[in-house]
Amino acid sequence: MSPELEQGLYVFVLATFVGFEVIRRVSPLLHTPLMSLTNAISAIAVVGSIVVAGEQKTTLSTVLGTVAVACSMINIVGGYLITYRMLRMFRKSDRGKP
Amino acid sequence: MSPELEQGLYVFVLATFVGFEVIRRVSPLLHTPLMSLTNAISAIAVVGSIVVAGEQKTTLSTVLGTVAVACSMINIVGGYLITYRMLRMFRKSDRGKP
Amino acid sequence: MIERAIPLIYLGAAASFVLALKWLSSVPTARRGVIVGIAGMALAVGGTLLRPEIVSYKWIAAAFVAGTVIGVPMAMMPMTAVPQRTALSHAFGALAAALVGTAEFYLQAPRIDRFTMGALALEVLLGFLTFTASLMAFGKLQEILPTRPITYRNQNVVNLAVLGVAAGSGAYLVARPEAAWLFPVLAVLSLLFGVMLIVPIGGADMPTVISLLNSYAGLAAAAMGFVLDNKLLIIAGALDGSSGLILSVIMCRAMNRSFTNVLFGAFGQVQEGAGTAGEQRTVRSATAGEAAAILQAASRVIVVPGYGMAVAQAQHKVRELFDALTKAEIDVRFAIHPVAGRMPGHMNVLLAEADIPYDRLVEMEDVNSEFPQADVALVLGANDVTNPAARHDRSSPIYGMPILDVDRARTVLVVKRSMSPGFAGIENELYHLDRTLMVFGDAKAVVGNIVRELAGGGGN
Amino acid sequence: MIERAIPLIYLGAAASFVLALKWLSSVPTARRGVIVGIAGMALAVGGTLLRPEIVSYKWIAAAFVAGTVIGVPMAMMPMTAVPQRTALSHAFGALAAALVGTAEFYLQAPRIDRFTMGALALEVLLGFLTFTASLMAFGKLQEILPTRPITYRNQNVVNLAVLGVAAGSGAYLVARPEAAWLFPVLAVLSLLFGVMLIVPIGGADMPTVISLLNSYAGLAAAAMGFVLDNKLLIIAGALDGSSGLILSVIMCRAMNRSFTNVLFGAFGQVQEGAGTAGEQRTVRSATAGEAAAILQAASRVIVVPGYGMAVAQAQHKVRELFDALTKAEIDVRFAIHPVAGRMPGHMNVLLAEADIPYDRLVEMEDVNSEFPQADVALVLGANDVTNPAARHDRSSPIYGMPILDVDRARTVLVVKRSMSPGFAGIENELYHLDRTLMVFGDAKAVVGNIVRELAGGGGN
Amino acid sequence: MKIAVVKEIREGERRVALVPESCAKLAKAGFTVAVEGGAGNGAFFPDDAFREAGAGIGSDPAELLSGADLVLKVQPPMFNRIVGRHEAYMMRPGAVLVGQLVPARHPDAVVQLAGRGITAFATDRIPRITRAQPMDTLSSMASIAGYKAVLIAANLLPRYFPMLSTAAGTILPAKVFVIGAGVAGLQAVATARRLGAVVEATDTRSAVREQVLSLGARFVGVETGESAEDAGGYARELSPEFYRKQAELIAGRCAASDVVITTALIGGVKAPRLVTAEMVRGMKPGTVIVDVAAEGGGNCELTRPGETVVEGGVTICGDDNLPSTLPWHASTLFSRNLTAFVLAFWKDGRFRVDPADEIQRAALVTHEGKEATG
Amino acid sequence: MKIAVVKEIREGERRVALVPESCAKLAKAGFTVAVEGGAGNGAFFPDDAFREAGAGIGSDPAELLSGADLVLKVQPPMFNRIVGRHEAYMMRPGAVLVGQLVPARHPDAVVQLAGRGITAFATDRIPRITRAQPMDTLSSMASIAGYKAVLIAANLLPRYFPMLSTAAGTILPAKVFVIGAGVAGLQAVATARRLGAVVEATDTRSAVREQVLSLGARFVGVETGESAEDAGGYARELSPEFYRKQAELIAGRCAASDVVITTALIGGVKAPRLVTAEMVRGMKPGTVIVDVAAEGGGNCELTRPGETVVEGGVTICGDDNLPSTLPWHASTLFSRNLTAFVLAFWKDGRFRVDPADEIQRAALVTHEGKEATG
Ligand SMILES: NC(=O)c1ccc[n+]([C@@H]2O[C@H](COP(=O)([O-])OP(=O)(O)OC[C@H]3O[C@@H](n4cnc5c(N)ncnc54)[C@H](OP(=O)(O)O)[C@@H]3O)[C@@H](O)[C@H]2O)c1
Ligand SMILES: NC(=O)c1ccc[n+]([C@@H]2O[C@H](COP(=O)([O-])OP(=O)(O)OC[C@H]3O[C@@H](n4cnc5c(N)ncnc54)[C@H](OP(=O)(O)O)[C@@H]3O)[C@@H](O)[C@H]2O)c1
Ligand SMILES: NC(=O)c1ccc[n+]([C@@H]2O[C@H](COP(=O)([O-])OP(=O)(O)OC[C@H]3O[C@@H](n4cnc5c(N)ncnc54)[C@H](O)[C@@H]3O)[C@@H](O)[C@H]2O)c1
Ligand SMILES: NC(=O)c1ccc[n+]([C@@H]2O[C@H](COP(=O)([O-])OP(=O)(O)OC[C@H]3O[C@@H](n4cnc5c(N)ncnc54)[C@H](O)[C@@H]3O)[C@@H](O)[C@H]2O)c1
Repeated sequence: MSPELEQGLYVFVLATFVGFEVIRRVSPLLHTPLMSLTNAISAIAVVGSIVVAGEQKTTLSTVLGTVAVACSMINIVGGYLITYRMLRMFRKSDRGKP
Repeated sequence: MSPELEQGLYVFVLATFVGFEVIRRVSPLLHTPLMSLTNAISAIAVVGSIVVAGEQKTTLSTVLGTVAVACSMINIVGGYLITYRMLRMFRKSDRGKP
Repeated sequence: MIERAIPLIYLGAAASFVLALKWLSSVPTARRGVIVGIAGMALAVGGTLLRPEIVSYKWIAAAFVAGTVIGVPMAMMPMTAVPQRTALSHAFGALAAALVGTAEFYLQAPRIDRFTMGALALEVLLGFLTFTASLMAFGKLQEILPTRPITYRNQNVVNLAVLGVAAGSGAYLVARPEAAWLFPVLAVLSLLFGVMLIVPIGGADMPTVISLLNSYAGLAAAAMGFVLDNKLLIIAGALDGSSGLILSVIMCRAMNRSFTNVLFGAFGQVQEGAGTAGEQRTVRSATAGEAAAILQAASRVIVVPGYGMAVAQAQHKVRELFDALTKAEIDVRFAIHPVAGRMPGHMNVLLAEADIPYDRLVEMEDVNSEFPQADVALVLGANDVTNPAARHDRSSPIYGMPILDVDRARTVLVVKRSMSPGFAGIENELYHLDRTLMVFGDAKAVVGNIVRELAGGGGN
Repeated sequence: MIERAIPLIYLGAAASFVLALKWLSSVPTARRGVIVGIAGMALAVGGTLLRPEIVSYKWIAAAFVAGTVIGVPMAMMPMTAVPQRTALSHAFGALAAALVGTAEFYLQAPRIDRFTMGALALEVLLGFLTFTASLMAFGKLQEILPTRPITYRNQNVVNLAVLGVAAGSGAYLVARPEAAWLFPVLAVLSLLFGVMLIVPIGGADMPTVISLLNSYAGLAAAAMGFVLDNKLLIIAGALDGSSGLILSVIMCRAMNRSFTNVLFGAFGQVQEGAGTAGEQRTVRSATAGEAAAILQAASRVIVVPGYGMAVAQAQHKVRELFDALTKAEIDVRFAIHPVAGRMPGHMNVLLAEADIPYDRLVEMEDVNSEFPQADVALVLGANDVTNPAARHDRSSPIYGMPILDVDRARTVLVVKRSMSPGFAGIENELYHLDRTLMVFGDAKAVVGNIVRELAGGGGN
Repeated sequence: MKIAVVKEIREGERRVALVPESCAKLAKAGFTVAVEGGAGNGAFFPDDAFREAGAGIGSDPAELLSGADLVLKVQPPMFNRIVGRHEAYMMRPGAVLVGQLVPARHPDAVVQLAGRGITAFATDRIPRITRAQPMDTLSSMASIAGYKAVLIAANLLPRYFPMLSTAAGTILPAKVFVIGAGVAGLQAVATARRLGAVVEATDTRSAVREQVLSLGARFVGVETGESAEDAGGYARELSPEFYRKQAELIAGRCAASDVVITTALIGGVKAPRLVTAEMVRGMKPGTVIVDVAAEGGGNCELTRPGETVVEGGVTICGDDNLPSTLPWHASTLFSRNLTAFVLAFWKDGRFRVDPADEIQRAALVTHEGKEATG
Repeated sequence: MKIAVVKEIREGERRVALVPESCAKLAKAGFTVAVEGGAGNGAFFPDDAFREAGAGIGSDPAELLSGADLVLKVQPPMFNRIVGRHEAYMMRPGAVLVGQLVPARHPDAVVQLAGRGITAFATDRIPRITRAQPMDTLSSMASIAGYKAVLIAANLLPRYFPMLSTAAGTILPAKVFVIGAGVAGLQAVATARRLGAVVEATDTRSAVREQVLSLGARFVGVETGESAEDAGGYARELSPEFYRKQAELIAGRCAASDVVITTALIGGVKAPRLVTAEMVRGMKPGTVIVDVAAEGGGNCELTRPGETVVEGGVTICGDDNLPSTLPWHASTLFSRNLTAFVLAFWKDGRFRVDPADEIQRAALVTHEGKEATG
């Protein structure tokens, strides 16, 4: 077993646990914003995309990388913005009560 | 930053999170058994102790290692046994109720 | 020099993501969660930009601008379109992962070790299938595509075959990375499988499916992390993978659907999904948890007690519910139908026992004009007295009886044990309305659960 | 060959520990938690034994036997001695970590890199201090040592100085590992600091302190993990460190003590700990959470309602409490004193309104013989009718009135808003008994909180 | 169309068939309403209130009745001693009469009405269907009877109803046993529970069990394979074997109770004998029986309808007109029931007699000189 | 020591001073108890029950009284028409009498008792301290009076008490107004609430506000700087200004209420006039007033103690012996109170008269031929 794999697996297993534990008891009220947030987080592929786009090793990789960065960016911007908007709504409807 | 440290830190931070999350909402009823269990888990030093005792590099290290193994063992055996006994009590008192 | 800090920056980003999820899962800290999530992403992006491998920022900058220009308006879609938007946004995220995988493959192959190749194949498979599946989900939600499940004979065999071939290509590539011609096969089959996965799933299940696809996208990112030996990617991906999974499980439970049914929906639904589904009279059911969430989000609630509340002796629990909602500054009133229960004043006796203040009871004539303004009508074991057939169905034995117009409220929650009829022995069309959610169970138990959810569900 | 599986075995062990903690934190899964914990430890030990570095098993086997021989009888100590036992067991665990650190130092120094040396210094510091601190805690709990806090002027300055010098030695060693003579200094000062840390903390705080020491021991193990580059150690140590910490925070909260007060107890308590504490008439107060925990652990509860319950109109909340406890199969009865309240039958009116079954009410004559068997007497806004002065204080205006002998229950929980007297205007010595805990607040609010804790505290 | 309401002449009757609130409603619908002066006094509705509601006040019942197209009454028509004529004969042939006639108990009145050619509706025969509930006088009156039965019992009982812990010792709650848990019985159960008594109820119909539990009381019953319900939802007669078992049960419960409330009726009319003199002898001195079924002959052998008697320390209240003891609300509800009935068939300025209608068919007692067959 | 209990001779009095349960207790303590035959009949305690409890049954009250060292009574001694002698004169000098004598209302009896050299204790004068509660007949009787007052009101009211939603429309809950919230008033509040009424109460003492709220009812009061309480916890008289403001308040509340229950007393004895004839005229027809203070003269101007009258549609019940209408429990509680009093001072086979004791000093009315000064 390569050390890379070993390290990776540790981190993966632990992070999976954290994910489970953290979400396990979430209020149903927050399902939708949570989905948007995890959506935004899944755009972490941007890290890989930037490297591929920036390395400029081959044209193919640069093009693919650039497209990937753009795609990730849509995801990031959109995901966070919408989450934020949703949460703001919560507030408003709270205040609007009689 | 050495990669060892980096890897270690990742694992450490994640595991800390997991610990927090898992214990955060524990029922007060289980405080004592939990304490015993974490006590037992802290005997994980046995891993290091065994290696030191088994390598037999110097007399000092072997002696220290052996003592350490014995100490850890006390901790392990005692910790798990008592936790188990405690939980059995829960059961009994449950059944004993009118 | 500065790049030595990158691991620390990544560590910070990873911790931020964990905190973001943690905080977002309870109402009072949710906003903080978003902010720390943004910070984490900023750290991740910033850290990456510092990396020495990057030789030119030109394309990156261009891509940033393009992404933002498309992303912002997408986030401004109306709130009702959130599921669609999420699906679309997913498609982009997954595509990014798949493209990076592709680029890496052509950069490294055939000098690629087995471990890396395995992770890479997984990344590409998950990335592409999530891409098309998300697009399909978007289409169904936006009603560009037909929302009803499309099924055909042996669908499951075909689907499994496609997936099998795709996986097989991946496996072969691991063994012999030089067979580069297999890579496009893998990619295309993955794209195809994504489409086929969604075709047989109905529009109503899409939110759950999206959450699941989220999980897949996360796993793709984690796989990418293994390829690039990047812990941040692994953590964020794993977080996403697990939280997406558990979230879809929770959502299924809240919708009273079995998770496997949705997860393997493509294969499981073939039999039942076929044919008339959609034309049939459907009933939507909800759990106590979902009911609690709906009540929590309301400003005006009208409770309609009936004989079932009496049978369940749920009055004290109803009192607790009243207390909990009132404390949350939600306006709660009780509408008592003249013939609810089995004797004149049956409901009054019970509500008085539970000490519901008299001024919270409203007469039928007065309350009927208020239902359209009510966010929720909570029907507790009442049936005949809420049956709209009394208004229009001349053949119904209760035709002409004045009823409580609960069907005019924005959402109707009906608590009863089953679909059985009430005293008059007739079906109630109320239960088939779009705005109606059935919460099945004994009224005392259900209301008790709702109260518990309201108390604990706040998150802390 | 087999040793290639060791990382996987370790991974399994780490996962087992996480699951163990997770499962142990809720009652229904707790046993499973212990079992998986044992399995994890078996994996860890087994995996380690497979390691190729190990050349001889002789000493290891001997140590195993020795440890088991000592460990088993220790685990058979009576349940009341659990805190002591835990403290002692800790001492051993911490000692092991410290000894391994010492061995490693002498094996590697001075060819030891800075990072390793830092981790090693931390390991040794934490290990030794936890060792002596645990021994001290054991002594205090077992009452071998005086349990009351021992304080002196400038204690905090002295303690900080010792810690400072120890840390300084460690730091110097990191910079110049060849200064091996500093190592014993570090060890001795750590041992010393452990003693000094506990001296000023009172016996009552020991359980919290033990939990905190647990956390330190965990951190020592994690530090060892950094030294040996062993992820399993890091994970288990970090788990232990964080869960021990949060557990002590929770325990503090349940005891209504500030955490910092205990954590920095050594320094903070100097001022107040001194002097007459103990001779004064003290009052112990508890939070609703603690009250809930006490009730949850009980089998028989007798509730004594009084005028305060009526003033607070808490009867419906009391009903909820009754329901919750009954559901947990706890036997709940109500003892109504003949003159409780302000009119004959005042309590009956309210309990009937809340529909408490008549057969749960017990008369004074019958209930008084049952208090000694009751785990908890829960006094809700009653005062005069529970005042033991009526039994023995001839000068008291209520002398001779028959009272409810709540003071004979194992634990007495008194819910009222303040220390003010009741109708008769006299002090109640009940509130100063050792077995009495005051839960201050409006009866309705307090009972409501207890109910909430009972519902949410179950863990899931 | 003219409506007439006269003062009720049955002794002790304090109700009035229409209250001002309903007069106003009917007047608005297009009726002309005339009320006999003082008709509302017993129920605390003064003549002025009727005037304000748009009703005319007449002084001569004969004149009022003869001039009316529609007569509303509480009690069946009877011989008016003051005027010296039978009410049925004061009405004009072809007129419509609506009231709680209970034809099975008043066959004479039915004969008179048929003979006089009057179209008479008995509200007590309105079917117990959901749609007809607003017209259902039996339900509204039975509810009052059940409520009052408990109040009367509580007043006659030499003990407290609720449990009370006092300085002078604990007072145990009264035990109340309700026989027959129809509308009256259920209301009695509810009222006794409100007052803090321990309540048990029994009935022959199986659906009642759940209804009794739904009020938080205990149900005691005889296990039976027989269906105790007829098509109309009323109780029907059962086998002797059943009655024997039931008698045992009732004797036992009665002996243990402080208050017994009996409300059992068969077919809505006839009161079965359920509590025998023997059983009464087995009861504790001080026990109170309120026989709500007194008007139907009484469920207790010792009941004397209309009287309260004490037999061996047991007080037996046989009040045969309990609703009349709550005259204000009884009149109000009765009046609303009649108004609902009248307005339901009031079309194009006319009250339509329509024997094809489910409700009218059931309620029709006499029509065009003949007794209706139902 | 011999205890005698005779049949109460006040008209309508159904209580008995000792019940069998207490006889047994006293007999066990060493007393010899004799009871007049039939004394318990009104409260449903047959002679046999007394016999079983170890009491002797006598037939001649004169004989019983003259032979007793300790006489227990409910009502103050009065002239026995059948025997033709005053009860006080049938007792032997030096004997002890314990009962609810209410000396302020029965000065004649006090004179007779003093003249006859009898040591008399009035249980109504026992201080309201915690320790004395088991002997406190005022509390136990007032509690019954409050409970019964509401039941009587509910029975007289032509309306329902609770709110009910029925097919014939909604019935609004009755509004009950309680004046004076001592023991009787609070029990009335509780009972009316149980029956589902909307309840308001007023009182002059400030502590009462919280007590009324503690029963879930509403308190209405006059804001006042004056202390309304005397040293004994009883209400004292207040300034004319206060009474003017209070009258306004009461008039308003009465006009809006369906039931008014008055229980106000000053010094535990005198009933202030709080509801005037004028106010009664302002009330709705059908309203019911139950004047629990009737025995003290009544809080309502139109109250006729001992009678129920109707004035302008308002029914005013002036029953002056409400506890007697619940004879079984009233006797039981009364008897337990007396027994507690007797046993508290029963030492070494003797009932000790000890004017130094706080309770005895307060309760002592006559001793050694003199009126006690308290
Ligand atoms: N008020 C009167 O005086 C009177 C007298 C006689 C008859 N009625 C008639 O009774 C009816 C009253 O209408 P309603 O709406 O109150 O009652 P309903 O129409 O009889 O419906 C009651 C519903 O409650 C549900 N239920 C029963 N037990 C339950 C439990 N433990 N938990 C949750 N749900 C439970 C039943 O459904 P599930 O079985 O699926 O749970 C049933 O559909 C009218 O038709 C009326 O005409 C009234
Ligand atoms: N039963 C009768 O007929 C009658 C009649 C008159 C007098 N009494 C007398 O009343 C007394 C009755 O004894 P008891 O034990 O019932 O009452 P108590 O001795 O008067 O004590 C009541 C206690 O309740 C607390 N309290 C008040 N409001 C509260 C709230 N909202 N939440 C929580 N606690 C509250 C008060 O303490 P805090 O202020 O600290 O909260 C007070 O100490 C006896 O002395 C009896 O003699 C009885
Ligand atoms: N649909 C509606 O809207 C509506 C309204 C009111 C009543 N109802 C129904 O009408 C029916 C009759 O009700 P009611 O109150 O007029 O009944 P009722 O007055 O005719 O009889 C009273 C009760 O006595 C019981 N009884 C008869 N013989 C008995 C015996 N030997 N022992 C014990 N109990 C005996 C009956 O079962 C009944 O419950 C019921 O089914 C009731 O639910 C329906
Ligand atoms: N310590 C004990 O054990 C105990 C037991 C019972 C009663 N008590 C106390 O004894 C006292 C007297 O109680 P009671 O029931 O015998 O009172 P009571 O019968 O003498 O008077 C009834 C009520 O009428 C009120 N009142 C007088 N004048 C009024 C006016 N003008 N307007 C309105 N209300 C007026 C009084 O304040 C009192 O509350 C109270 O303080 C009570 O709490 C104490």
